[in-house]
Amino acid sequence: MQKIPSHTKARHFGMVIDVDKCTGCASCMVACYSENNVSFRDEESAKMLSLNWIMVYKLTNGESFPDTEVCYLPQPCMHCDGKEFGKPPCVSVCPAVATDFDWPTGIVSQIYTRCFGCRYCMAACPYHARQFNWWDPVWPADMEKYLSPNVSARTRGVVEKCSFCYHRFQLARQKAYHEGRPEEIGEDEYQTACTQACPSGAITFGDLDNPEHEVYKLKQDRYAFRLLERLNTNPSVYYISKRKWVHRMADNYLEGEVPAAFAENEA
Amino acid sequence: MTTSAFPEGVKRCSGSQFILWLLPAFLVLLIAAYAMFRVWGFGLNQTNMNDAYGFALWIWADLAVIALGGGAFFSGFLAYIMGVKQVKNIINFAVILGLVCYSMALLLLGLDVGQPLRGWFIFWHANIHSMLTEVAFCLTIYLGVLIVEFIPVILENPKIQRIRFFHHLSHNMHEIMAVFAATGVFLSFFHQGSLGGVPGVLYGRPFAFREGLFIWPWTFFLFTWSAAAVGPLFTASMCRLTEIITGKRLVKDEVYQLLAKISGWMLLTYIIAKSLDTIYWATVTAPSAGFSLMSFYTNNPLYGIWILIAEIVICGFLPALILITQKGRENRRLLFAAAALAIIGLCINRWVMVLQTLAAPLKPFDEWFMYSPAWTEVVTTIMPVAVGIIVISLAYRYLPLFPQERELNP
Amino acid sequence: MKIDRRCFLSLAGGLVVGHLLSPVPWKMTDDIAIWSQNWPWTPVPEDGPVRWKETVCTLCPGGCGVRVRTIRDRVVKIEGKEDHPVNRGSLCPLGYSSIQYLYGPSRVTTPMKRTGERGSGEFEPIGWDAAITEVTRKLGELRQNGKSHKTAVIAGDDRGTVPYLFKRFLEAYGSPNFIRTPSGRDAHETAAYLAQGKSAQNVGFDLENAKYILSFGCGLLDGCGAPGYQFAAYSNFGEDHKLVQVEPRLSNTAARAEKWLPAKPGTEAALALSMASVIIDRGLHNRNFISNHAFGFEDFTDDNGNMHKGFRSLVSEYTPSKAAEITGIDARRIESVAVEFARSDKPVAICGYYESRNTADIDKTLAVHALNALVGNINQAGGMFVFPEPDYDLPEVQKDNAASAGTEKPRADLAGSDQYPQSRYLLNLLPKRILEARNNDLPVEALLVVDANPVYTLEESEKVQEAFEKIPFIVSFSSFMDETAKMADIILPDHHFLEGSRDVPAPAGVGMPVEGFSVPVVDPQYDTRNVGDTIIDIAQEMGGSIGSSFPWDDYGDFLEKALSDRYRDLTRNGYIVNRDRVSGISDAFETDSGSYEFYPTRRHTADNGDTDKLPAYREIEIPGSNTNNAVALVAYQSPRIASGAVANPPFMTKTIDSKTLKEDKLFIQINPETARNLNLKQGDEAVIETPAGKATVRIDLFEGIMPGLAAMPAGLGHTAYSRFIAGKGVNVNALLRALPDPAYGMNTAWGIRAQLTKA
Amino acid sequence: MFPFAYEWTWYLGQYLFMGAAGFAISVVGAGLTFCIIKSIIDTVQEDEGSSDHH
Repeated sequence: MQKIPSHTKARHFGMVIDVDKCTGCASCMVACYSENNVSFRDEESAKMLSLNWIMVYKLTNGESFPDTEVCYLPQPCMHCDGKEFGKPPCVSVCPAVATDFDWPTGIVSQIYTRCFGCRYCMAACPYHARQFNWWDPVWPADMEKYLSPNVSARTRGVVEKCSFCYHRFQLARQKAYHEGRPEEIGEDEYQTACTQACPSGAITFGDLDNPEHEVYKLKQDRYAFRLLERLNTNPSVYYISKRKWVHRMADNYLEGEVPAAFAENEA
Repeated sequence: MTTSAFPEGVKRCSGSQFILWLLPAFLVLLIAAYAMFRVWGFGLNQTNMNDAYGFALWIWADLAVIALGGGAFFSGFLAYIMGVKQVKNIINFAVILGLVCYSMALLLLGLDVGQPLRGWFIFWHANIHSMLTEVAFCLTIYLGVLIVEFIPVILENPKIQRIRFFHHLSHNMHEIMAVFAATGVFLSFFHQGSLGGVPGVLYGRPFAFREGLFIWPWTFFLFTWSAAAVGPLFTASMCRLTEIITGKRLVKDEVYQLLAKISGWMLLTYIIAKSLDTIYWATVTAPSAGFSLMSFYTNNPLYGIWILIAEIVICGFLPALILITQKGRENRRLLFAAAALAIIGLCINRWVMVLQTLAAPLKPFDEWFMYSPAWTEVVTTIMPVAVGIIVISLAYRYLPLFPQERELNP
Repeated sequence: MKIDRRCFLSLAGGLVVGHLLSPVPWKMTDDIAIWSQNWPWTPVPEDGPVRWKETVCTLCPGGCGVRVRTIRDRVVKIEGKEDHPVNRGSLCPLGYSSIQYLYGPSRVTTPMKRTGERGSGEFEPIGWDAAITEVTRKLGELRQNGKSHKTAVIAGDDRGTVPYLFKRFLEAYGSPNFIRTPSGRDAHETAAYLAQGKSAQNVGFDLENAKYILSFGCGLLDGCGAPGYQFAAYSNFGEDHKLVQVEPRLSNTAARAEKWLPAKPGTEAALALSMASVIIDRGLHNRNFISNHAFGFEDFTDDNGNMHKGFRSLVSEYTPSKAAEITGIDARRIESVAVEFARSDKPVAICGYYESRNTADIDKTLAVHALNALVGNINQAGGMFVFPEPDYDLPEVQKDNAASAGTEKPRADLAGSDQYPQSRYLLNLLPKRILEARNNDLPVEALLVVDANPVYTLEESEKVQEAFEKIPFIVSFSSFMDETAKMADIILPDHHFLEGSRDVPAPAGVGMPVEGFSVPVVDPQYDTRNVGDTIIDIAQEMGGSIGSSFPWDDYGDFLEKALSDRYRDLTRNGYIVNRDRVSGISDAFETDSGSYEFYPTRRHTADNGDTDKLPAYREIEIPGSNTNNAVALVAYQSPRIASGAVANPPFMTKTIDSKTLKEDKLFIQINPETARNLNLKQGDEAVIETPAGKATVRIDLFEGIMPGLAAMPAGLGHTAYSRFIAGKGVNVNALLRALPDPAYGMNTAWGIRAQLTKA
Repeated sequence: MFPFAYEWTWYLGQYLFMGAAGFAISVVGAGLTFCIIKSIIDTVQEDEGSSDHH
């Protein structure tokens, strides 16, 4: 739990996902598998045994035909800031510091070689963003050839999760360094694979604290919200939807409570 | 003349009968060993755990077994620190029970981690903010303390006593047992608590999350308190069970009654505290995250409000009230019925704090996650019972566990 | 000193304690942990210089530009190409997972010859030379016996140089039977021929520039047509863009649409005509277009003095209230959408490019095209285009007598026959013809299959399989061990698209005349050969006039000559947009009237008589009986499930949720109301039985589907490929049955009646 | 656990935690050592005190 070193530029990477725009096509999921060497098996429908760093959930408003509405909610790791900044629910519980909050980027890391598979972090994460390698990964018949050297393949018995494609950040930082502009990384230079893959432009990624970045503006949208915000996990992933029922689907409300974005209208 | 391997002045059954008695336990052990081979060999896919149930039967078993094994620390506390003489008549048994419980808990933990070969990272790369680190440290050290506490009992075997060094060693260790016991109590207090802290700190899990004192959630104290209350009852119950099986009186009723009285008051205070905690959680903590009490107890096939009533009323207040009344204690059946209820209550508590915590849906579009353990999990969870039978049988046969046995069985 | 037991034990104990106190245990523990982090069976991908290469994906007809990340000789990632005009950076899940097909257990790694029973999947490797000799010998035999016309080619596409080579081969060899697999294109091509007189051309919709997209059941965001193009258009939607989806099920497209009109299936024509009536009633149609470029809008008298009803009179019958009755859509909604559509700056109406349903409702398509004509958006930015296919400047085919005689013979699939004179390809009729033929008079005795998987994609798969079993000689050119390849006698595996060159003509439905070019980004991984090379080799080995019709060194040489002046640009940029081929409104029509024919005079009708040629709503009686527990089974497309010739790769199957597929059982979606009537609950197992087949499925209750319907995803239930693909769910095509249009022979069934009972 | 472990940082919690753990181990260790040494002494003294033990 280091504080940020003085010579590094502070960033706070995060995502804004427009739920009203997401078509549920799952390009983000597949792009992520491919980018991050996520393994697969022949049986994948039991989602609680399946490795998905980003999962696209289908939400319905529950109204009957033909007033039904459907939205899709892509959910990566939320890279929570935590109740107390720098202490996401999963980080403080990890007994072996195998997952950590990276102060210079706000990214929650996962060190596969350090993790010994106690799964306490999974119990701590309310989003099911973390997955365990129940099996040894197998890439049949030459498929090992498509693995990227930028992300290490995981072994059986460790927890893995979305890293906001941290290796891309490292590559961008290296490039910037070699080009003589250390710490100057453009918004375009570091984008996650899912953001880049989203064919409908529903995902935006960048530095939440940098006013020049798109996400900085988007997160202030009147209809922006976060998933399970009331648990005080302070996620770095924001969502936008103009639909009230989607807001209701994103957090828990007692009878009579109204999602914040709609509280004014109701009053 | 050869010295008998049995403690002085007691009768023991024949060797063949003894082996026959142990056979079923060994059979269980064998199956469990096979299950362990499967799990360590092929990985945790051999269980029914999944990403929703990263913690499952084994973690529950750990929590329950350690809490019940807590009889060792609380009896030790009573015997060596508070100087309650009567408790010394059962302390050896409590220690050995604790030893079985703790070693089995560690074994199950070793089985439960995905990369057992890296298990020691918890010490090497310790994150001291993690309740699990605290558990691991205290548990391991306390297991050491239990062994140290158990050594003199082993040394009291007549054959070993013949070796002068061991004779002196057992004597000397008895002399300073209070030091070990005090250390054990200190360690045990923390790890019983940190086991409670394990679910209590999960602020992403509103079913388990509790506010608290400094870094400790209320569950930290509740777990310690409940283990202290129910642990001795478990020791007493197991002792009574040994009596029934051996057909001998081993401990005087007054010892049982004393333990029951202390436990009864501990249980009563605990269950009052637990009720207050539940009320605060149900009315303040959980609603602040948008959950009503009933949202944790509806829309699923298992976890109804009955479980809360069972835990607090039927297995909490009821046994507590029985145990604090003299009449209740003096009726042996009632006493042990109450003890059984209290033990069940404790197990329910540990179950819900682990399993229901994970089962309850958080995202409104999630559904309840249900789980049933695989045979590998079940058999390894039964394994501590088999090991307990074997270890206690051996100890009872060869070691002077019960100072009152000779007197009670002339 | 006497070594007794005690001494020995002390020594052993001493050794143990000694070791424990030494660094040995620490070192061991550390080593063990390091070993656990470097298990030899966990791959460590080799690093190396990264090179990005660009090409075009051909796994579906979409033709998206991709950029490929390679490290040394390995392909590690595929992404959408930002500056490709079709997809502008976007890419569908199939494209992203295409690396899983480059490597992996589904590839046919070398030419194969069948050794076991047909369909058993037992093959032995056979060298390229032997394989080609075997094919030429067999084809030569047929030709010698005067049965060259009994050779057929089934191809996934009829545009581009590879289909061209096959067509050319058949022409020189002497067979009329080049058959394209059925798809939504059939209806659009027919409609373009009828209303605009454009034969065999590509109909495209300029979604990129359209502001109001009125889609009659086209799964724009569900993976139909050219998904990359449609997604790219959708991603640029602003506040002033609108998408209206007509569909009985809340598909992904419907869910993202501004308005969802859940019309009863099969009634889309009535809806479109009713909207036309509203537009005409309110005078919102494009008067300029109607007066200058339209024929048959008003009633007219033909040269023979017969009175004919015009489009205006026809649609006046389709009042919104009548359409409401037919379609189940509120009359006011019909009106408001029609008005919005007509008033929009750039409206476009589009219908059914669904690949999986293989249906071609000509009335509906004509009605939808008519809506476009009404607002005058034919060949206008943001409107509907008809593009000529790319042409190749090549020497004439040399035909000997046998070839001339063979090509003159009637087609095996009845397309172009007296019964279906205006149809080009009718693959859906072929299996039945084969099954009904006597063994000595089979319409097809040798079959070449390229870029297609008819055994899987055609309706009534079981029948298709039976028919294929009767064909004496089948050659597959598939890169993958698909269902059809599994039925083949010889497999001559093509490269994966990342390994070979190929031109990729304008994808179906794309609103621009783009031509792409895919180039190899990696060396061939296995002993495969570009299908272009293979067919040239076969032709040359056959010799004679066939050989001399193929005067090229290889496919590369052919490409260079065929694409002539476009070749350089194509190979350099990876694509060209043939803007010069876009005709304006002036030469948009090649009809006799030289106008858009609202009244398609050329339209062939079943009795070939005076039946009204105008588009109309004609109720389609789908196959199956209407019993108590009957539902109408429809197929639906999902962007997460590849339903075309190429199966869902493991990555895509991984994205499927557990309410679509669980424990290899497929879920069908039904409305809770339907479920109540049938006494079914969420997750129940049920048996669905249609006249075509029967399957066990599970029930998923979905409010967003019209009561009475049951929707099943297309693209699952494969029986070939690998264990990662086969055996997952049910192939919906196996449960469907085609219903041929009486005049065109194409399948018009939008679904099938099925009995749904609790298992 | 030890300062030479990767990414080690110093902070108060570490001192408290490791201090407590170390203390407990020390107490148990010291107690055990004391018992063993005292027993050895006892045994030796016993041997010297009575000669009938061989």
